[in-house]
Amino acid sequence: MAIPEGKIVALLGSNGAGKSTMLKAVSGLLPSERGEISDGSIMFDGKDITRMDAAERVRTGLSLCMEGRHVFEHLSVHENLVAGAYSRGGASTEDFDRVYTYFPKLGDMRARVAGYLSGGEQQMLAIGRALMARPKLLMLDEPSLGLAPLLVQEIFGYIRALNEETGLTVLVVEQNARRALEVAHHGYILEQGRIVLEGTAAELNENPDVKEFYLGLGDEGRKNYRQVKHYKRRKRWL
Amino acid sequence: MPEGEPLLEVSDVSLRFGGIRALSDISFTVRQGDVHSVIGPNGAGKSSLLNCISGLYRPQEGRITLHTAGPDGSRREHQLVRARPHQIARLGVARSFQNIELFGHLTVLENLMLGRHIHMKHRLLPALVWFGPARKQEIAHREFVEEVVDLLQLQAYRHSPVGALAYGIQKRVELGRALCIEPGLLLIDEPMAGMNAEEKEDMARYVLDVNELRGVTVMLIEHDMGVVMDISDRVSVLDFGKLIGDGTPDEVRRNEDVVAAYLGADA
Amino acid sequence: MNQFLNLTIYGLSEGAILALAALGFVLIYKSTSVINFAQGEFLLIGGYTVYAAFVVFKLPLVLAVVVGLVFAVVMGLLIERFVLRPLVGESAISVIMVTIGLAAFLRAVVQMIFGTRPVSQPALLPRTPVEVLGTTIPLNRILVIAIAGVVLTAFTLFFRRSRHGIAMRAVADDQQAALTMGISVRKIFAMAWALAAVSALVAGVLLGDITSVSGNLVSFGLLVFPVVILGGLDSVPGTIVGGLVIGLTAQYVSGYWDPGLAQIVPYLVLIAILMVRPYGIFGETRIERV
Amino acid sequence: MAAISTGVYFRTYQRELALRHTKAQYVRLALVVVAAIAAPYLLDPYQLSILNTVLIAVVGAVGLNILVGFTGQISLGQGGFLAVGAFTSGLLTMRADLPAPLSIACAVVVTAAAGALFGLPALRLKGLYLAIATLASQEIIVFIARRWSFLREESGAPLSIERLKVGGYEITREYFEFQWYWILLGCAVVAVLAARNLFRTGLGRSFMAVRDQDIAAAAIGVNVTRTKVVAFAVSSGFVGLAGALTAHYSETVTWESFTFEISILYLAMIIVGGLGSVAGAVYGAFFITLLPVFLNEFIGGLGEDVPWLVSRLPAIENAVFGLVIIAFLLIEPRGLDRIWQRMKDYVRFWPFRY
Amino acid sequence: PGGGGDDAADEDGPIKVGIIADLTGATGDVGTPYAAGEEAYVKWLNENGGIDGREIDATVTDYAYDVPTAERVYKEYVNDGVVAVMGWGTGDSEALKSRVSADELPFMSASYAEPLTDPEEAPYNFVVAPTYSDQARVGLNWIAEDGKSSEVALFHNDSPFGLAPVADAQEWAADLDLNVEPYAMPAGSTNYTGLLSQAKKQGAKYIMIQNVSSPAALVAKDIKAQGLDMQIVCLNWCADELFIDTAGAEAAEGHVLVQPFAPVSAEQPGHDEVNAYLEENGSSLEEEGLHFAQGWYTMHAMAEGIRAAVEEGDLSGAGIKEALETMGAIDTGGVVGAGEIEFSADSHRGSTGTGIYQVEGGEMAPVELGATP
Ligand SMILES: Nc1ncnc2c1ncn2[C@@H]1O[C@H](COP(=O)(O)OP(=O)(O)OP(=O)(O)O)[C@@H](O)[C@H]1O
Ligand SMILES: Nc1ncnc2c1ncn2[C@@H]1O[C@H](COP(=O)(O)OP(=O)(O)OP(=O)(O)O)[C@@H](O)[C@H]1O
Ligand SMILES: CC(C)C[C@H](N)C(=O)O
Ligand SMILES: [Mg+2]
Ligand SMILES: [Mg+2]
Repeated sequence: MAIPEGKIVALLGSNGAGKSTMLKAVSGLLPSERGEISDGSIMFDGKDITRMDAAERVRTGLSLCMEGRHVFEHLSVHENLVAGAYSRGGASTEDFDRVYTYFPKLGDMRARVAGYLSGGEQQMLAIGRALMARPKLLMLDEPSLGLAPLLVQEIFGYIRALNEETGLTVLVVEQNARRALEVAHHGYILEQGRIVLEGTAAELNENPDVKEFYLGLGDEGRKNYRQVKHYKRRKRWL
Repeated sequence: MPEGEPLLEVSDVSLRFGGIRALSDISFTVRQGDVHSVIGPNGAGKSSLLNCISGLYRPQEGRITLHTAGPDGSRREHQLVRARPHQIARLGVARSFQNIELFGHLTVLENLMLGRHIHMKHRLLPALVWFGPARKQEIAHREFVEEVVDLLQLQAYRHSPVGALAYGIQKRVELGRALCIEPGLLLIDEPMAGMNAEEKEDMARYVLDVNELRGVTVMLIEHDMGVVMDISDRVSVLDFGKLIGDGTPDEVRRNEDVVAAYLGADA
Repeated sequence: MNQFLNLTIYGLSEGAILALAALGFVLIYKSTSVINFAQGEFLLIGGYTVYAAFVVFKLPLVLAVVVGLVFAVVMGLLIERFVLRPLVGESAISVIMVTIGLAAFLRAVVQMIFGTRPVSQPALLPRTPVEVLGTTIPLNRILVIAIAGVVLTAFTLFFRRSRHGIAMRAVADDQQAALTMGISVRKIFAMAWALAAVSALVAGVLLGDITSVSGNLVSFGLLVFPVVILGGLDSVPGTIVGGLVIGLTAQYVSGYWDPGLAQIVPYLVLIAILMVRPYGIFGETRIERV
Repeated sequence: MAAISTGVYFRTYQRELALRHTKAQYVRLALVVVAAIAAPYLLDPYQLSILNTVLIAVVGAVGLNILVGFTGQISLGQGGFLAVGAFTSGLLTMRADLPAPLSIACAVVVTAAAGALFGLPALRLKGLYLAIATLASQEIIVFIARRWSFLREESGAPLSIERLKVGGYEITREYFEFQWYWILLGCAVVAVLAARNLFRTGLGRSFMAVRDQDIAAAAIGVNVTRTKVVAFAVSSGFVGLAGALTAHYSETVTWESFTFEISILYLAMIIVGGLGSVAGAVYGAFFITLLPVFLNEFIGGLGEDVPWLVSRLPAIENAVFGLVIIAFLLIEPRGLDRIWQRMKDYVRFWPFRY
Repeated sequence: PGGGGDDAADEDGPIKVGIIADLTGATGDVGTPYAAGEEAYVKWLNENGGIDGREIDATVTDYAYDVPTAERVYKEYVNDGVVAVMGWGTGDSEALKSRVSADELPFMSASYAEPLTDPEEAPYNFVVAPTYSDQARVGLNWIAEDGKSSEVALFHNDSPFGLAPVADAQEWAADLDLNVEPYAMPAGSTNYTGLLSQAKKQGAKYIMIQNVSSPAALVAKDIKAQGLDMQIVCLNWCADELFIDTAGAEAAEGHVLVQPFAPVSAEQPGHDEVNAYLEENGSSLEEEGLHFAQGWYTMHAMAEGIRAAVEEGDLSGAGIKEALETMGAIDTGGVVGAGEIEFSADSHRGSTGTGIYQVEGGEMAPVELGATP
């Protein structure tokens, strides 16, 4: 799989497909879970980073915003952001301001301890923190998890804007396929650890399987959840 | 209790954390047999509200009243505000959590059996001896648990430690554990977060089945408006700890405050 | 009054050393969530390295202390690299056990090399009796308070002022997330262990000087527990307050009441405080949100 | 044997809830039983005496594991509770003339009560804060035992206890270890079975629920307060039994046998054996009790002719003890129980590894 | 299976003796030279023809001052068929007391607690030196004579060892019109200012110490540092060169040491043998200290008992006991007590004489030798 510079790439797949594992492999987190890459290599910016350790990868410009928030619970919102800029040796006020303008809510809560924020607030913080590293490639693992619809819209707006304004490359893993494919240029679909489908966002949007399983669209448009009477019609590309 | 009767009454509940007002003067009623959704922007106080109902937070003001039917069919009232969480669970209020709080080292079966905790007797001596009452009880409750396993299609995972299961499966186990309580009122906090459309359909189906077949009243927090609007009988909307809307899905969808604060233009 | 002053200065000097010993413990806990049961042994090793450099190898005192510091850093790094790092991500209690094994090992190594007799080391700090407000006190007790004070302040400032302080706390909260911030968990761990060994070395040398360089230095290790719990496991200022409280109460109880009781009084104080403040005086409340 | 590798099926819940399912499990059980019966006939009295201490440790370790491994409440107060059991049983036998079995039973109850009492801080304290509070209870109990002259003979010597009599059956000097072996084996087996049973039932599960997630436990109806206190009591009951057995077996009780080091050793047993596993506690009790004995045997015999080495052997032994513990946890942080599971899996799936 | 070992080994094989020693534990500082002395004596004896041509086979096992370990080691010795056991601490000697008599194994430990001298109570325990109580009595006599004050503070180790002489000392003091107040010295203390200030309040000019050297030295340092007018009277285990070394000659100056075993500086004839042996092995008694000689002569006493038993033709525990009780005085060349050790069937108090020394210029200068209460 390849992520072209300056583009937004979406990675879709059902629960347990291995999406998060994929991102962890790219950002070098597997050793910390006693996992390892058994085969293959990862190239970034023309360099082979397969053997590089996680901290170094961040310094070369890879930043991951992990699934499940992972904010530093005992640090305040502000300190979380400071930690986010650690790899750059410190942050300027400009960086903070940028995050606080994207997420005004965080601005109001600078001094609060992150562990007590609501789920969605933590999610905002996690994304803001990842931005503090000023990455070249930002990887987001389910950024919309637990966010209100309005906010999801906004976040994807920012992603788009960041991408257009600063040329930031983004790899986003999402369950909210509709939103993801709206902003992405390109998409991959992962099932049981394999890439089973890829294409431009537009192609994927038209694929009938994607429509049914990821976009929740039946043949005759969007289905009503109340009407679904059966569990699982097992799929699919395997 | 007959359909449509008030089951849970929340009146004038306020909750503060230091200077932060998480909930202010919330009042609404959940009726028997409904799927009652709570929506609102992040940090609006939805989870805090559930925590108040299940006794994990203690609101500074207000009352939360639960109605149950006694053995002879008479109505009973219970105040939940001063009750401890386990006492509330014993009244048949079960819940799942936003961030999945399963017993990570235990297997799926053990997690579900723990859902049966309030229906079991826990005496030390028989437990140490095992043969006799303890074993009989285990087997009896195991039968109930197997029904839940079937309903939620967890057969394949019975003996897997839940900590290692995929996120979606864990969500299902958590729902299962709550069902094992045989609740009258089921509180679920974002059960579909992190799922794709297909999995959401399944989850919606489970919730509806529980509600329709078993007559369990459900209180649901969810950010996917498609799901909420489709399956709810009633929707309450919170923003900044205040109730800004309460009604049927259609009424709520038309409420301008709600659209501005939460839904956004295209929902 | 005389007696009170006397007890107070002894209590303070001991409290100051306790605070130093506890500081190392807290640094390790703060960043790696490891409970280091070998903290007393770190003191022991600190005391004996400087003894070896100063008395056995006859280096000038300043040089001996430098050698000791280098040795402490190296030991801290080695322990982190070969004992703790392989256990990153394992349950805290397995790691606790490892430090217990480490304690047995370190203590035995010191016995192997230096035997079980106390060794004699000339006074490092002058013991001249000085007259303070009508009571006689050896000068070294006062110097100990000063030295420990300087070292403690230096450490506190380091953690307040530098971003490493935040990085350490971040690592303690969530190692994976810290990695994604480009914080090298290994380096933070290594730093914590090395600094802990250094503060223990200072404590061990001071303690060895006011008592004697002997196996007894480890018994201070156990007292570190009430100190850190009292102050709050993860608080640097907490160690100072905890150290002084324990040092002083033990001294007053043994001076005014029953010296035998002085041994368990730290624990009684501890329980009393925990009942009011379950996370110690300055400890961070563990966040339990659902 | 093909059936084993394809899986195990149960037709009734009852069968599934049994402790053993496969033929291999029954074979292993039979081997253990044979070994246990043969041991006293094969071992000399000294070896048997070590085995006896191991059996007492098994009871204590199983008890501690109930609290630490299964309920997640770290305790550094094991030594104190052993002391409570030992002194209670000793005093009741010697001063109140109760028959030994009765005083042992009382010791179990008294220690359970003491455990519940000293466990009260657990309602407010968590994790290490609790651990250190239990360390405090250890220090306080030992302090009382040391200071209270009632717990000593009039001469000031440690309390001595008469040789065990159970009804008409009396331990004889000649067959001391042999007879004790059967008694202790019985106690250990009962303790192990009782603990395993406990964790097949709802009560035991509620302990584990409190360990894994106490808020969720409360939300499903577990009374967390009560559960913690009960866990402390049950665990201490086992520990009290171990203490009482120590008293009668060594025929003397002194606080010097119940110091902080003992607490640490017991903690080592359950960690090295495997937290939250009854079998693990048993393995750990064997391992930690036997390790110094073997080290003494092997290292003690080394370097007879190198005087420098000889004088340092005891220190070397201690160093090796520390190293072995470290090495162990580096290789398998989850303990012997885990190693054993992995060995079984390896054999079961052989020759298809992975 | 069976309890106890078969006592008499074959007729001319080595005679087994077990030594329970503290080499790495809380009292390892004095336990190490003591055990080395015992072991050295056995070597020396074997080199010099053994007992009636038979060697003594002595095993030393470290028990780190831990009672349960002592019990285990003891059982191992019983199983190996030793004929006698050399012990160490008060706690373990008392814990093993009834077992020892049931197994009929003579037991000599380095604990000189008074109850162990009573054959009714402890028929197989033999105490070679004046008891802790006797040492305290001698010390009190000296204090009474010195007469600077009638208040005495007794600082003692907080264990059975430390407590051993307390009650007897108080009783004895009453007869001398002295008042003894006991104070427990908590293990691992890093100063004894608290105790000293209590002693000061009591008005004590004398601090009697029943503990090992390091804490005693700490007391000396504290006294000096605070310029207190107090005199230490150390009993046996802290009355040694180590006390002077650790405290420093200056701080130790003038304090009194009640020591039943003659220090090297006292140059007793008994020292020659020991010194000769040590010098052959590249060391000296000067280096090893008086506890080495203490171990040596304790072992010597046991060996003499064994020798007598062999001569009587009954090399069993009971035989050795019998021999020790009836053989008369054992000569120690002036090293132990008043020079001789003697037991009888109704007293296992081996000697009563003890030396009193005073620290002068970093040396133990004799004040009185062979003092008895
Ligand atoms: N540390 C680990 N040890 C063992 N198995 C793991 C580990 N991490 C992940 N797995 C397994 O690898 C598979 C892929 O998991 P992954 O988290 O990548 O899924 P995902 O596609 O991100 O799913 P979701 O949408 O639920 O986040 C799952 O079956 C999971 O159980
Ligand atoms: N224990 C607590 N201590 C302090 N503040 C808290 C605590 N619990 C919640 N809050 C605060 O109360 C507010 C409401 O939080 P709550 O979790 O109820 O939001 P929510 O509606 O569930 O949001 P989301 O949709 O993001 O989960 C938030 O601002 C949160 O920071
Ligand atoms: C050195 C001493 C503390 C040991 C001593 N033999 C005792 O009686 O215990
Ligand atoms: Mg994922
Ligand atoms: Mg929420």
